[in-house]
Amino acid sequence: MSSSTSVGTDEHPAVVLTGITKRFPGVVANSNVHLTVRRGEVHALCGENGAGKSTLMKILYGMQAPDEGTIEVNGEQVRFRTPSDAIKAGIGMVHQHFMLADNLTVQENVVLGAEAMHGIGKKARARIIELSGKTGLNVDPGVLVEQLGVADRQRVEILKVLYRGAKVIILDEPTAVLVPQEVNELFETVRGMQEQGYTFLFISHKLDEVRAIADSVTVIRRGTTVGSADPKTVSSRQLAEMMVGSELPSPETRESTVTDRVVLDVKGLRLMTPDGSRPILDDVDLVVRSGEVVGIAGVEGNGQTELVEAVMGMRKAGSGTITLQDKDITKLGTLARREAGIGYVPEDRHRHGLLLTQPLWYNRILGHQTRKPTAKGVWLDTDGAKKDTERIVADFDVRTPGIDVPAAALSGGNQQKLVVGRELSGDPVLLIASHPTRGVDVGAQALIWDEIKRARAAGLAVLLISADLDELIGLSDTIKVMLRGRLVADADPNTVTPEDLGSAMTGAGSTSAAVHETVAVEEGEH
Amino acid sequence: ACAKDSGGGNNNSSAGTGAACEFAQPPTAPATSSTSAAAGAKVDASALKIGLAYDIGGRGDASFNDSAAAGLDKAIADMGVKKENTRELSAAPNEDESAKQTRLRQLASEGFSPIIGVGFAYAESMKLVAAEFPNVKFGLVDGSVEGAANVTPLLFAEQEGSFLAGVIAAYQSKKCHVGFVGGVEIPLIQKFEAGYFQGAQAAAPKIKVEKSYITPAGDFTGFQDAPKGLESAKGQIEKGADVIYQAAGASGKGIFSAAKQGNALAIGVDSDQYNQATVADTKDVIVSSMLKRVDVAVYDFIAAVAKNDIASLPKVFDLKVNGVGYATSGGKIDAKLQGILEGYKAQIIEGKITVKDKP
Amino acid sequence: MEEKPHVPAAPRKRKIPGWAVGMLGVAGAIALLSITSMQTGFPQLTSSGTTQTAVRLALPILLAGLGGLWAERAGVVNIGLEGMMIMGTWGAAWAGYQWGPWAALVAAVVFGSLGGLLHAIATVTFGVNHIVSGVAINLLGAGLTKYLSTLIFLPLSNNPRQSPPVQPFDTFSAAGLGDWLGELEAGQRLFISDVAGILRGLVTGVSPLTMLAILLLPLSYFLLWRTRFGLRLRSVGENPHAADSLGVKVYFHKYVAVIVSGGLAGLGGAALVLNPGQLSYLEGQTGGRGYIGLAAMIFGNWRPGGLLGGAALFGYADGLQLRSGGETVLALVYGVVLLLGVIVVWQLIRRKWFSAAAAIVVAVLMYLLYISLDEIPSEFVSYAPHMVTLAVLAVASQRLRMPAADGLVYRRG
Amino acid sequence: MGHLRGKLLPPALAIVFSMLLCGAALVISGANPLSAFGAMVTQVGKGTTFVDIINSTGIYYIAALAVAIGFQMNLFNIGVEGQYRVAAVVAAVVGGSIALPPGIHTLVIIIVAALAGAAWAAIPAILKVTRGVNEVISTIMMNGLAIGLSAYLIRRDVFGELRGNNIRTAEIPESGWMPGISFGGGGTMFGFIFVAVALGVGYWVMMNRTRFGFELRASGESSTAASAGGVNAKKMVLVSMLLSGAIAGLISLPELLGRDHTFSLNFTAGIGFSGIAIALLGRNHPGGIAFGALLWAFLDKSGLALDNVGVPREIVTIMQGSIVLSVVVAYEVVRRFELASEQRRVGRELGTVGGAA
Ligand SMILES: Nc1ncnc2c1ncn2[C@@H]1O[C@H](COP(=O)(O)OP(=O)(O)OP(=O)(O)O)[C@@H](O)[C@H]1O
Ligand SMILES: Nc1ncnc2c1ncn2[C@@H]1O[C@H](COP(=O)(O)OP(=O)(O)OP(=O)(O)O)[C@@H](O)[C@H]1O
Ligand SMILES: [Mg+2]
Ligand SMILES: [Mg+2]
Repeated sequence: MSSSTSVGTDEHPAVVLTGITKRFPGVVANSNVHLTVRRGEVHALCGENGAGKSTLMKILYGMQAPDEGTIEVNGEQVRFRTPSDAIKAGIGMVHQHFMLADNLTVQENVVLGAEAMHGIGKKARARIIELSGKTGLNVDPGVLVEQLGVADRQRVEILKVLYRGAKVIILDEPTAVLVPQEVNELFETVRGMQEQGYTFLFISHKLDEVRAIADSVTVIRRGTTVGSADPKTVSSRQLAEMMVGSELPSPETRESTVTDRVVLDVKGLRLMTPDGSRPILDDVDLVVRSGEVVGIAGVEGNGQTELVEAVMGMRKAGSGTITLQDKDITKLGTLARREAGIGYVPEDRHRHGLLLTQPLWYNRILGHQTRKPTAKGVWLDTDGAKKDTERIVADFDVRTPGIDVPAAALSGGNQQKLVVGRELSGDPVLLIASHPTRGVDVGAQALIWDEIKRARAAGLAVLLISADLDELIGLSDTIKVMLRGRLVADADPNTVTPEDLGSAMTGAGSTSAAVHETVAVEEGEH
Repeated sequence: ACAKDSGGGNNNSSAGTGAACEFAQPPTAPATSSTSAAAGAKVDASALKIGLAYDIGGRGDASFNDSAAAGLDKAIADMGVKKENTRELSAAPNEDESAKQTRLRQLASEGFSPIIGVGFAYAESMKLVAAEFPNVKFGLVDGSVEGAANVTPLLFAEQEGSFLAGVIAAYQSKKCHVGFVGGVEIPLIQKFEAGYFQGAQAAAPKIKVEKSYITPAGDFTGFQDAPKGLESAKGQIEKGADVIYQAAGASGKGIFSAAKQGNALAIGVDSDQYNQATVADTKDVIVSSMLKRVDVAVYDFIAAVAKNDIASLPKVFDLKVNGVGYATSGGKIDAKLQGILEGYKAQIIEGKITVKDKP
Repeated sequence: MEEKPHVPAAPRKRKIPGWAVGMLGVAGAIALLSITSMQTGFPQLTSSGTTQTAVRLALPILLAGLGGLWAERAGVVNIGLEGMMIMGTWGAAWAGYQWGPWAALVAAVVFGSLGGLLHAIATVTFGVNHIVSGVAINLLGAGLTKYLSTLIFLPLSNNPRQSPPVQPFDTFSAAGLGDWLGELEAGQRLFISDVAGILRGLVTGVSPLTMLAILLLPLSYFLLWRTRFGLRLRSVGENPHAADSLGVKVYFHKYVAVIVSGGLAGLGGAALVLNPGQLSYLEGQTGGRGYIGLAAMIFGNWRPGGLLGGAALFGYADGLQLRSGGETVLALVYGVVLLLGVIVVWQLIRRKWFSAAAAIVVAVLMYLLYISLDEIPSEFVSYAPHMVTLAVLAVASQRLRMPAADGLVYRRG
Repeated sequence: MGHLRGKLLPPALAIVFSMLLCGAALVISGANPLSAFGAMVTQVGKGTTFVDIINSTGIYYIAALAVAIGFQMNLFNIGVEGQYRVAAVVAAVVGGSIALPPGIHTLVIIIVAALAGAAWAAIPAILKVTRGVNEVISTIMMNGLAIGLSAYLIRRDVFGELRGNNIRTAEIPESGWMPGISFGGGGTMFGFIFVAVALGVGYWVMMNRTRFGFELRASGESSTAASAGGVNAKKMVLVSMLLSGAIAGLISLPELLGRDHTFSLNFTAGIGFSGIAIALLGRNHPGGIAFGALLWAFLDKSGLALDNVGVPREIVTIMQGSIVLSVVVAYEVVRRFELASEQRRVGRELGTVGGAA
């Protein structure tokens, strides 16, 4: 643990947190946390889901008041009542979940709260365009945020911080939604700014990234700082073990379980934008076999979401057929498809996966409201649902005080485990998993991977969408690259590298032998 | 060139054209007019405990509830009824039957008799409560209860009074074009409409008569929406009508102001509205009012109960007993027109003219 | 629909700016009415009298709707507009009979704001469900004013339900212009006479309150969309967490918005009290106009220009039926047939066969209705505004977009 | 125990608070609040008031259930007011024009009323599902049209007949009535009250024990999660709106079948709006709604006694408004209080030893 070493030196650390404690009903999120961040460094914060990282950062940013403890910025003790106080002290924060108003323009989102700097008109616009370059944001400031993809939204978030002239920048899991190229671009930005004297607090569950970018690492476990590490020397495995406080299971070796029994067969799937101007999905053909994991790689916004939702029946396909185990399900609704044996781990668990204010067992019923063990005919079987929820909580190591707490009370990783557990119940034949481990810590990640592999070995077909290319390569038996609504290339997971995949995804073409183009990619306006 | 509009209506030249009516030959006026109903010896009603159950609005509504209240006040003044022996309750908007029943029952069980329900809305509840209290005397304004011996209906021939209002309108119109604005299209108000149409046409067979209602049956806001009354009347004035008869409760105020703004005339309803404080600013357009003497009916009923002579009450308070009539305040009805009106009145009383009570 | 002021649209990238679309729409609507009025022979459809009526009837609805707009842009659903409007009527009458119409306006705003303040305390500070609080305020507004009237107005007016008379505003007319337009209107020439009639209605007999309301609309637009205060206020309605994370005082802005909302609704109440035909408080005089204002605001997609359209549509249809009765409303049916004809052509161009077919069927049905009836039964004529509103909603494409955090309770942390 | 306290304490606090508020208002206006409240309480034992309260509770209960079904999935059905009006007039017309054996006749009237209410609700439902029309606007508009339709149907040249100065539909023959329970001088309790109770039980079972209730609640909580879980959002809008309308159609039946036997100008309006307040007061829970309906009915009926002691009856409306508001505020205050004490408890128990759940 880094102690207060600044005494006597002429230069104060950028930030010193001392003895921070924060309690929530039923949980102590931070307990006696100490943290020192030197000026000009990139300081990484690691820890399991729910370890208290975000909470600590929210305290530093003035969004939550600590129950105990003090904050020093540049050697001066401060007390932040609101984020404005923190912003005035030169602290900026990019939140784990987007803090953007969809129905406002990029410009409005950026200048909000900082109107005093350049007004809300032309001058502000000029300043935003000037700063946009730094973040790689390439859109007109007058565009509504709802029209942006996640990567651009992330850039807008960073833009907001830059616009306010923050010197200490908190990045809470900024890379969770980015592809490697974008991550690299972000890191270049960070390094460039670091040289200009900016200080960064960086949170990520991707430990390779942490080691690549950080100058020092602090590990938090169950609300307290358990130590620090030197990113130059520590291995990811060691870091992970510090985080969970025990040894990690060793990765099992890959062995193919692919059979030749076709489970999902998509033919000629097309889908147009609501105004009918251009296709979102263009002639997609896809086959997933029993025991096979088919991974779809692609930059966000190239049609992966729509593909999944079309297969789930949440969007009406324009043309084409979808067959599940020789049964044409093109015309069926979502419920009928689920009953036919599709499990679905949605990309946004809050929007599509959970009823946040309802208890865990009630959430168990969602999607299974017509099936055993949660229903008997038109009647719900609440006892069955509760019993089966207990099973999921035990099998999937969902950390919860009980199955009667509302889903909102769980940390994100634990919510995810619950969703995965639910979707693997009832013996599905096909699992559609969209970013199944997004923002989930290493322990939970390993557990979710194990469960998917186990089910695959038992014959489950899996359609996997992930922005985490390591995950995609590690889990998939086949990888397909999606670009502008088309499946443009196949990649061999045994040989392909994330970098190759990344360039195929952006349409730059790949020279690697592991990627075969299946469709000639015309140079578009992308 | 923005100018302040002066008080009188200079901004609405009435659209339609027309000349004064060609009148039918009016009947000749009788020598003497009929006698007042409430004549006779002084009655002592000091022993009575009188309860009044008003309809929505209650005392002070400047309409028929108030008229009923005036009857009670007169009884207090003339017949020695003690103020503390009276109780007045009023209905609330949107209340159900049981509230009306409770109101009547409260009065009955506390020994009030007679009990007067003001408004036909009390008909059903009075039927029930009267049966529970056979010794209590009930009076029901604007309604009747079949087969209940202790309920006295206090009904009016609004159509007869409205007939005369129609005659007045025809004679006051410069363009032989008049209008009627009703508050809510219910049978009671349709009686006004029917009589008015018949009267106007009797006086001037070629007259044009507009009619409109502010709201249909069931939406009683038409009785209290003066702005809409104003617009409705303005529409009629725009079409060319220059005398408007209103039976629209508190919305009438708007109709008077429309008349004032549109250089038209208006005829009031129920009480002598020329003398009513709430519409004092527009009194100069009020040529007359159709009088519906709820006060007389209430007073006579109390007197009859005191004398224990209910049978003497008229079945219907009509022109003959001065239960309905017209007001001459404001001096716009000259002697000639008054003579014509008395002529029609005599014919109605004699039965030579029967006035329809449905349009 | 009536003339719209120059209200720019969202700062969204579009080829045609929003105000131009609005003007086109207005021109289209006038053209449609003009043709209808010629074909059916009812000049009342576009007469200056009808226009004036429409303005008078739309005014309270517009002000209530504007109140709703302020609150909902800050994320607070205001179903309590009716109650705040009632408070406004009482306040206007109470001050108006003593100190004249300007005092009436001030008092109406103050009383309405008190309702708004209560709503803000309940929904913002105590996190009460917005609809619960709104419903409670409607009850409280009605109860409180009745109670106060019994205490204060009864001794003066002898009527517990009505206040003493209130001094009216003087009204103003553009005399020369009005006469010239009057000549044009009387000329009965297609389109020109119609436009003249509508314009003449708009410049004749205008009260200061009407001018104030018409000013408040662009003013609200300016404040909400062109100032930093407005940006903050709207951000609170879109994503309070984001706003909070940038140091915007969420509670403060919600409070301001809801209090202003109440004040505007109160002003709507004053418009009823100061209506030339009323000039007093009368129990029940709001008659559900607060709800209609809310509907007009939703109809207008939570935007001032749209709200004006919604209020004007309602006021126009109401004015038409009140002034001219069933035949003219039937003429409107003819107008709808024409409109559907335009839609059919449009859908055919866009190759939307199904929509075109549906429009044809409806158009034929409406036409049959038009030729088979002489007059719509009076019972339905009164609800012409309701039917017109439903019809427009059913035909118009629904790209309504309410503020994303509208109605959600925000708790810090 | 804490659980129960959290549920019962707030309403109790709210009622006390509202009484204090209204008491203060009464004192200011020079009346004696004690005699006013006393008169209201003693009124319950007088005449038929007790039975009237029960009857009224049943009617409000049905109305609030109709509203609550919409609320459960964030559908704001302001149209209950219009739906029950249309249902009442249609049921009265049909009931008065057919001759059937007792029992069956009544049943037919009930079914007709439910269908009519559902049909009237179907218009905004269909507009919402096919055209995306906001149900708040469309139901407000439909309420107006409902008055127009009922006025048209009771025209003398349509189905109406004149009764003195009143106008009404043909009287339903006795075979169509629903007998009540007579308490002699104490009044007659509507037989339909039992139907209301059954509806409440059915509502509870449906919401908590059936797939449909699950889908309804899921849609209300998160339409996106529900649709990913296989709930057809459009179908749910349609079905819940129709169900809400069908129940709304029953609102006027206690009076129609048990007392009035006809639809006339004396029709009791405004119950739909009260239903909104009561559903919210009862937090959409069948038990809470029953409590709210009882309270509402008590204030309504006992409030009639205020006239006798010379207190303005408007105080009742003020009390209703302030109770609605203070109940919810009280729930919030109690919730915050319990949260704070929970936080202190956790703090004590866990001290500074970390233990994220
Ligand atoms: N507003 C809140 N109310 C109650 N509990 C909260 C709240 N915010 C966080 N918690 C709890 O505090 C704990 C720490 O949460 P925090 O968000 O800081 O974790 P984290 O380290 O950021 O996790 P992750 O890696 O999932 O982002 C969790 O158990 C969480 O459930
Ligand atoms: N008891 C609670 N009551 C209310 N809100 C809570 C509670 N617990 C957690 N939350 C909210 O839910 C969020 C989930 O907690 P946490 O931060 O641990 O996970 P996450 O950040 O959502 O997910 P992930 O780590 O997967 O990105 C918290 O940020 C907090 O806002
Ligand atoms: Mg976090
Ligand atoms: Mg988290």
